[in-house]
Amino acid sequence: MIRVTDLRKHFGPTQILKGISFEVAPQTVVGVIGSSGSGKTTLLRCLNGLERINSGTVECGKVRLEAKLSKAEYRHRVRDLRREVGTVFQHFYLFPHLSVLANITEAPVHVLRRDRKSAETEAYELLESVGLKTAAQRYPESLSGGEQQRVAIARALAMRPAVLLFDEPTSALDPKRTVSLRTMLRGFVTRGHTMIIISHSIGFLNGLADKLIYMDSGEIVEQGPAEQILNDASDARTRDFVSQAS
Amino acid sequence: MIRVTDLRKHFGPTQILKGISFEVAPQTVVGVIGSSGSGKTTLLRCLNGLERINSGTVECGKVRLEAKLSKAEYRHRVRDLRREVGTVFQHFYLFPHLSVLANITEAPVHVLRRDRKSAETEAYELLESVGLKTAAQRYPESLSGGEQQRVAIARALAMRPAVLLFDEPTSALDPKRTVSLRTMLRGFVTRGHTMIIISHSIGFLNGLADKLIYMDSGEIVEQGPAEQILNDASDARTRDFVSQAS
Amino acid sequence: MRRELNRAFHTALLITVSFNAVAAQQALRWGADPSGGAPYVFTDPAHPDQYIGYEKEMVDLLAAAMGRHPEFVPSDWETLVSALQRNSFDVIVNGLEPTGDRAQQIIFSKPYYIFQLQLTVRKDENRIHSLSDCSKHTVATLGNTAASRMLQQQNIPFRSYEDPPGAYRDLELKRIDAVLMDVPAEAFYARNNPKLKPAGPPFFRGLYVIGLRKGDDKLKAEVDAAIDKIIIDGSLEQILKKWGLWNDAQVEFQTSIRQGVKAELGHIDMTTATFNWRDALLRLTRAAIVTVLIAFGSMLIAVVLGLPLAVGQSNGPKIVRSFCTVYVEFFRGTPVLVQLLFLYFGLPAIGIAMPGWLTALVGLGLNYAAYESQVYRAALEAIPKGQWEAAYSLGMNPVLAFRRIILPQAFRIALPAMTNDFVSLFKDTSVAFAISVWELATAYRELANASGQFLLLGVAVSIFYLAMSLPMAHLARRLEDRLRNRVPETVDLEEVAA
Amino acid sequence: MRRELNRAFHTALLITVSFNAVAAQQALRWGADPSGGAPYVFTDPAHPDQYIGYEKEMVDLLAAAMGRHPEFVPSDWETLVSALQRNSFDVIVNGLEPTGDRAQQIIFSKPYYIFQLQLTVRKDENRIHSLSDCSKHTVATLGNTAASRMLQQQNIPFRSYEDPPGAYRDLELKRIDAVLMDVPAEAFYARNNPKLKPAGPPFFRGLYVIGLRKGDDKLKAEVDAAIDKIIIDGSLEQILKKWGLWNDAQVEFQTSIRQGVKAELGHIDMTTATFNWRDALLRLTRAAIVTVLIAFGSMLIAVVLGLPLAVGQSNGPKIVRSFCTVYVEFFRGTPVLVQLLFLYFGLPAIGIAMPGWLTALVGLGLNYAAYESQVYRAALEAIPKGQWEAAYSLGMNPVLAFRRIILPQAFRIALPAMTNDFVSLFKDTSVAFAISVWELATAYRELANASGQFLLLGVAVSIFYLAMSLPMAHLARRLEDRLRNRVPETVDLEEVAA
Ligand SMILES: Nc1ncnc2c1ncn2[C@@H]1O[C@H](COP(=O)(O)OP(=O)(O)OP(=O)(O)O)[C@@H](O)[C@H]1O
Ligand SMILES: Nc1ncnc2c1ncn2[C@@H]1O[C@H](COP(=O)(O)OP(=O)(O)OP(=O)(O)O)[C@@H](O)[C@H]1O
Ligand SMILES: [Mg+2]
Ligand SMILES: [Mg+2]
Repeated sequence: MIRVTDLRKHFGPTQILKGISFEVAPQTVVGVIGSSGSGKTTLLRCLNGLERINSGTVECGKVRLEAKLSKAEYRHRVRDLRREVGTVFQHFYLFPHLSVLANITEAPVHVLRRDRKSAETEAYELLESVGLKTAAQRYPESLSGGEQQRVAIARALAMRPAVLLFDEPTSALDPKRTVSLRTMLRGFVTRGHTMIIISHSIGFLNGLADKLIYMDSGEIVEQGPAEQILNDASDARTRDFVSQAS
Repeated sequence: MIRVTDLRKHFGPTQILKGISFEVAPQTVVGVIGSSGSGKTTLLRCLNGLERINSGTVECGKVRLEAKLSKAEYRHRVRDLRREVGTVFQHFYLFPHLSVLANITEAPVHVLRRDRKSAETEAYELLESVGLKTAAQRYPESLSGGEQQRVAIARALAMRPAVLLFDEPTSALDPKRTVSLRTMLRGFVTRGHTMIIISHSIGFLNGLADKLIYMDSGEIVEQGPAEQILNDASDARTRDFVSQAS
Repeated sequence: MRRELNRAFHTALLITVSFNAVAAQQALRWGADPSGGAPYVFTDPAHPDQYIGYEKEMVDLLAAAMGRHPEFVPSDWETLVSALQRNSFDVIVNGLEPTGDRAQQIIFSKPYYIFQLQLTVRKDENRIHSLSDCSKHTVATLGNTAASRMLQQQNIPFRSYEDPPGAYRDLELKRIDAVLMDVPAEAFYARNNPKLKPAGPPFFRGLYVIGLRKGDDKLKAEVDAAIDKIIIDGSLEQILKKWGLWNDAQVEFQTSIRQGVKAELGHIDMTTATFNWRDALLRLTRAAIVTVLIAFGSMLIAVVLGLPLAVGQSNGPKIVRSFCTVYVEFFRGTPVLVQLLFLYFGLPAIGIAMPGWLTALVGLGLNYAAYESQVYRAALEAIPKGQWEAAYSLGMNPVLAFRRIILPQAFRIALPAMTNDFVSLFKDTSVAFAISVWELATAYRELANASGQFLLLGVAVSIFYLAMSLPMAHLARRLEDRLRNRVPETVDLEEVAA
Repeated sequence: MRRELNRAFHTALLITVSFNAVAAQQALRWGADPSGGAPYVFTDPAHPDQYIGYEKEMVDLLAAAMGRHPEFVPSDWETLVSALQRNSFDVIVNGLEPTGDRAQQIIFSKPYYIFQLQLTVRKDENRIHSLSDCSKHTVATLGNTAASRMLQQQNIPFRSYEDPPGAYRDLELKRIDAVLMDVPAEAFYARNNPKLKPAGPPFFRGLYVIGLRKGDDKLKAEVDAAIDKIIIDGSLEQILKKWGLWNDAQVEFQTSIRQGVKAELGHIDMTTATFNWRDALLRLTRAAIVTVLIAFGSMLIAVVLGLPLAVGQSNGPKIVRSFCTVYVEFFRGTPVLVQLLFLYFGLPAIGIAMPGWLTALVGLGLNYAAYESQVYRAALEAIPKGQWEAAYSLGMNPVLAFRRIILPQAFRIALPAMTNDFVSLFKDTSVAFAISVWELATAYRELANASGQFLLLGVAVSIFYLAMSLPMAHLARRLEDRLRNRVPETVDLEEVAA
C-alpha cells in the first residue's frame, strides 16, 4: 500500500529526515514512536504532500512521489495522493467558522459531492461514536481540548480515505476515550483502511499496531512487528525508550 | 495555600462546574484527573481569573475571589492573584513574534523588572533542563509539538510563581521527557512551589502528586491522597477510570 | 478640467486679440463664443491668431454698411447675454435664436438667417430614422439652443456639449446614438464625415438674429438696415454660398425680404429659471442616486478585481508578482482624476470609447481594486496556515479551500477596512465631474454657484453623504457581529480600556 | 470655496447692476473690484443693491466734469487690466498704483491720491514696532499691491489675502502677526478696532492713478483735466475729508497741483511675469514639501488617535462605545472639505484659531483617525485571544500585554491597509486649498491656469505624487517582510495562483 524509500528532508541546513525507508501493507496499522523532535510529524507531512521531499520516493497506492519531479508534476501527483489519504493533525486545525457538524460534512459534500442529508446522517453517527452527538451545532471554539481532538478524528474519518494518518490522536483524550478510540480504529482496519499512527502512548498502540517504527533524530532505529519491538527489541535505545513508557 | 469553596460556573444555560470545593496545602502537588469535557480546564481558568466565577469563593494566598464582588474589585484582585500564579496552557499559546528565548524572558524583564542579562542566563538554564538550549534563537512556528510544550513550561517556570497550574503538560511529550519533567517539577516543589496539574497520564501523576482529585461532569467525584485514589478508591467510577489508565 | 482648459485657452486669446484692437473709427463691438466652433466664428487653423467664419464675414459686411469698424470680443456662450448687458460689447452675433427668457433681458434685430435642425447618426445605424425614433436613445446637442429645448420638450434623453466636435466625436465613439444640431454646424462638421450620415431631411425652422442691449434702439435700427442692405445687394448670399449654407430656406427667406415682406418672429416660448429649494433637493437626490450607483458599481469591480491582485502579488510567479505590484503602486500613487482623464480621452485612441458614467465606474473600480488588494492581502496572511493544510488534507483543491475555508475567515478581518474604502468611495465619485458625469459633488457646485447658498447646501450635501454611508456602516457592523459569533471570540478588552 | 463664493456673489451683483444701467448720455464706464472692500468702492451695507466708497464719489465728480454719466462695471482685481483691455470698461479706478508690468499693458492718468502704508499689529504686541521687526513674523497684505511688492523685495514672509477684513480678522486670531496695508483700507478697517494698534507711523509714498487702454489718449486728456479740476475746486478734498482720508500727504500734493507743479510719477520698478518650466518645477517641489509635511503630521495624529478609538469602540463602556461610533461615522461619512471649513471658520468663534496649515494637519488627522480606528479594530480582532490570556497569566497588565504582545502581531495585519491610507492621504491634502494652504494640488491648479499646460503639468504632478507614495509603499513592504519572517508563515499559495 505504502512504500517509502530513502526519504530525506531538510529545512535550510538542518537535516530533519535522514533516509527513511519502510513499507505499510494494506489493511494494517503502523505505529510510529520516538522522542520529541525526532521527525515524526515531518515524516507524516511528507506522506500527505504538505512538505516536498528532498530525495527518495514515496509510493502510496498508484501514486508515486519523487524528489526529482517538476514542480507542476509534483503538485499534480500530490492532488491525486490526497484523495487517498486523510490526516488528523497534532494541532487539530478545526475550521473555526463552521459548526462541528459542518466541519465534518464540508469535505464529503463539496469534495465527494455527496448529498448533504446522507453526509449529515453519517456525521451524526461518527459524532455519536466519539461521544459528541450533542455538540453537533456548537462551534469549535467552545469545545474542550479532548472534544476538539475527537471532532478532528471524526472529520478525517468522514472522508473514508484508504489511508489514514494520525499525529498523536490521543494526546488530549482521557484513558477511557483512548480505549474506545482504539476499538473504533480497529473496526476501520477490518473494513479495509490502512493507518499510520504517531503516538507517545505505547499503551494505545499496543494491540492496535501491527508493526512499530522507532525513530530517533530523523532516522529509523528499529522497525518490526509490534510484539517484537515492545518485548524483544534488538536495539538498546529502543528497549530503553519502551521501558520508560510503561 | 489554595482553598476553593463551592465554586460554580456556567456558560449560558450550561452548568460546567457544579460546586467544587477542595484545598491545596502549600508545597504540595494536586493532580486533577477526569474524563474529557468534565470541566478540568474550566476549573483551572477560574483559578487564574480568566473566567469569572458565578458563585463560591477562590482563596489563593492572601487573595480572595468571590462571585459577588463588583467588576472593578474582581478585576483588581485578579491582578494581585496573577502575580502569584503561573499557568501552562493546554494549547501552549506561545508568542509567535518572539524567539524562544524572548518568549521566556519577556515577562521576567518587563513584569518583574529583572535585568535582561540575568533573565537570559536563567532562561538558558531552564531551556537546558527541558533539552532545548539549541533552539533559543528559533521562532515557535518551527518547533515540533513537544518542543513547543516544553517552551511553554519553561516560560511559566521562569516567573517562579508561588503557584503553578499545568493543563496537560505532557500531552505532546514522549515517555522519556515525561519522566524527566516529573523529576524537574519535584525539584520545584521542594524549592517551595505549589502545583495543580491536570493530566490524563496517571503514570505521570503517580509519584508526583500528593493528592488526587477525580472529576466527572463538573463535579468532584472523589479526592484524597494519591495512593488511596489510585489503589483503593471508594467510588466505583473512580476505580473504573483509574483501572482503564493502566 | 475641460472647462478650465477652455477658459484658460480663452483668456490667452482674449489678451492677444484686444491688444490688436484699434479704437480710431467708431467700433461695432460684437460678442461671440469662438469655442462654439465652425462655421460661425472660430480660430483659423492656418493662422491661430485670427478668427474666421461666416458670421465673422457677415459682421464685416454689416459694420461696413454701418460705417463702423468691427471689433470682436470673444466671450463664453453661457454668459453672452450678461456680458452684453454689462457692456462688454454692443451686439451678439453668434447664431442667436430669439427666445422668451432672452427677450426679457435683451432686444433682437431682424433675422438674418433661417436655420434648420439636422439629426445625424452613424453610417451603420438602422434604428434611428427621425427624432421620433430617439425616445430610447441619448441625443447629443449644444446646451441652451433650439435643439436642446426641442429635445427637452419632447422628453427625449439628451446630453449637452460645449462644442459640436465633442458631440460628433462621441457619436463616432458610440457614447451616444444621434446628434441634433443646427444645419450650419452639421454642414461643417458632419456632412463630409464618412462614418456619419444624416437621419432624415432637415426639419424645423428657426431664426438667427443679432442681440442688442435694451434701450439701444438706435443701434437696432442701424443693424436692421444693414441686414436688409446686405441681403438685398446679394453679398450675404455670396458668403453663405461660400460656406455651403445656401439652401431652399434661405432662398425663400431672402426673396421675401427683397420683395419687402416683413419677416415675423415666430412664437417665442417663455421659460423661467428661478432657484428654488424644492427643486434643488430633488436635483441633489437625483445626483445622489448617480453617486450611489457609481459607487456600488466601482466597489463591485474593486472587490472582485482586488482578489486576483492580492493573490498574484503575494504568491504568483515572479512576473505576475511584479505586474501586480506595479499595478497597485501606479493606481494607488497617482491621482484618480488623472486616471479618469486618461481613460476618457486617451482610450478612444485605441478604439475603446466608454460613456462618462461607465468610465467613472470602471476607473474608480480599477483604482480601488489596488486598495482592496492590499486589504485582502493582509487579511489572507492573518489566517493561520494550518487552515490551508487541513483543507488540502481533506482533498479540497486550492480554489475550493480558498472559497469555503479561507475567504470566510479573512472576510471578517477585511470587512472594516473594506467599509472604510466603500465610504470614502462615495466621496471620491466627485472626481467624475471632470468627465462630465453629473453626480452629487457636481450638483453641489452647480447649485451653490447658482444660488450662493454655499454653507446651507454644504450641510445638505453632507447629510446626503451621511445618508449613504451610515446604512453601509451599519450593515457592515451587523455582518461583522454575525461573523464574530462564529469564530474565536477575542478576549474581553475592557481592562485595556479601563 | 471662499473664492467661489466671491465669484457667485459677484455674478449676481453684475446682473442687477447692468440691468439698471442706462445708456443715454455718453458713459464713463469704470471698472473696480467691490469685493476689495472699503473705503474704495464697496456694497452699501444699508442698501445692498448700491455701491458706495470714496472712489465711487470721486468718479461721480470726474464724470460730471467730463460731461459723461458714470457707469460702474464690477470686476475682479486680478483681471482688472485684461478686462480693461478687452473693453469691458473704459477706465480702472481702484486705488491702482502705476507699476512697470502694468505700464506695458495700459497707460495711466495723473495721480489723484498719495497713499501711504501702515503696519498694524495686535494691541498687546510688543515685539513689532516697524517693518524691520518682521523678518521672523508673517505679514498679511493684499496680493499684487505696493505693500506685497515691498514685502517681497525685503524678503519678509507674507501671505496674500483677497480682502482687508480677512487679513485683519486673521491678525486678531493670531494666525498672523502684522498687517501691512494702504492707509485708506487701514483707516477704515483697523484704526477703530480696539484689539489692534498701528505699529509706527505710516511710511512710503505711493500714487493712485486711473488706468486707461493704450491708445485712448483722448480719454486720458479728458480724465487728466477732470482730475485737475476736482482737485483745484476743492471737491476731492471734501470727499477725502468725509472719508477720513485727508492728511498731510494730501495737503502737500494738492497744494502743489493748485500751484501748477507737475506731479512726477516716481520710479517704477519693472517686474516680469513669464511662465517658465524651471520655476514651475521649483514651485511644485516646494508645494510637494508642504503636502508631505501635512500628510506626515496628519498620519501621526491619525495613527495615534485611531488606537483609543479602536479600543473604545470595541471594548469601552457603553457611553464610550457610542461616542467612538458617532465619531467614526461622522468623520468618515461627511466630506473632509466641509470638516476643514468648519475647523477653519467655525472654531475661531469659540476662541480656537489655528493657522491654515495646522488646521489642515489637525483636520485631516481627525478625519483619518476614524479610518485608522477601523483598520486597527480588524487587526486587533484577528489576534487569537489565547495571546491575551497567556500575557495576562504571565502577570502582564493590560497595557503591557497590549504593547508587547498584541500590537506587534496586529501591526503586521494592519500595515497594508495603513499604507493604503497614507498613500491616499497624500492626495487628500488637496482639500486644504479650501483654507488657503498652498500645497501640491493648489500649485497645479494655479500653474495650469496660468500656463494652459494642463496635461503636461498633470503628468508632472502625478510623478510628484508617485515620488511620495513609492518610497512609502516600499518601506511598508520591507517592514512587512521583516515582520513576516518572525510570525507563522502562511502556506505557499502558489497553487491558488496557478
Ligand atoms: N463557551 C462554552 N459554551 C458552552 N459550553 C462550553 C463552553 N466552554 C466550554 N464548554 C463545555 O464545558 C465542558 C468543560 O470544558 P473543559 O475545557 O473544562 O473540559 P476539560 O475537562 O478540560 O476537557 P479536556 O480533557 O477535553 O480538555 C466541555 O464539555 C465544553 O464543551
Ligand atoms: N522550519 C524548521 N526549521 C528548522 N527546524 C525545524 C523546522 N520545522 C521543524 N524543525 C525541527 O525538526 C525536528 C522534527 O520536528 P517534528 O515536528 O517532525 O518532530 P516530532 O517528531 O513530531 O516531535 P513531537 O513529538 O515533539 O511532535 C524538530 O527538532 C524541529 O525543531
Ligand atoms: Mg509532532
Ligand atoms: Mg482541557
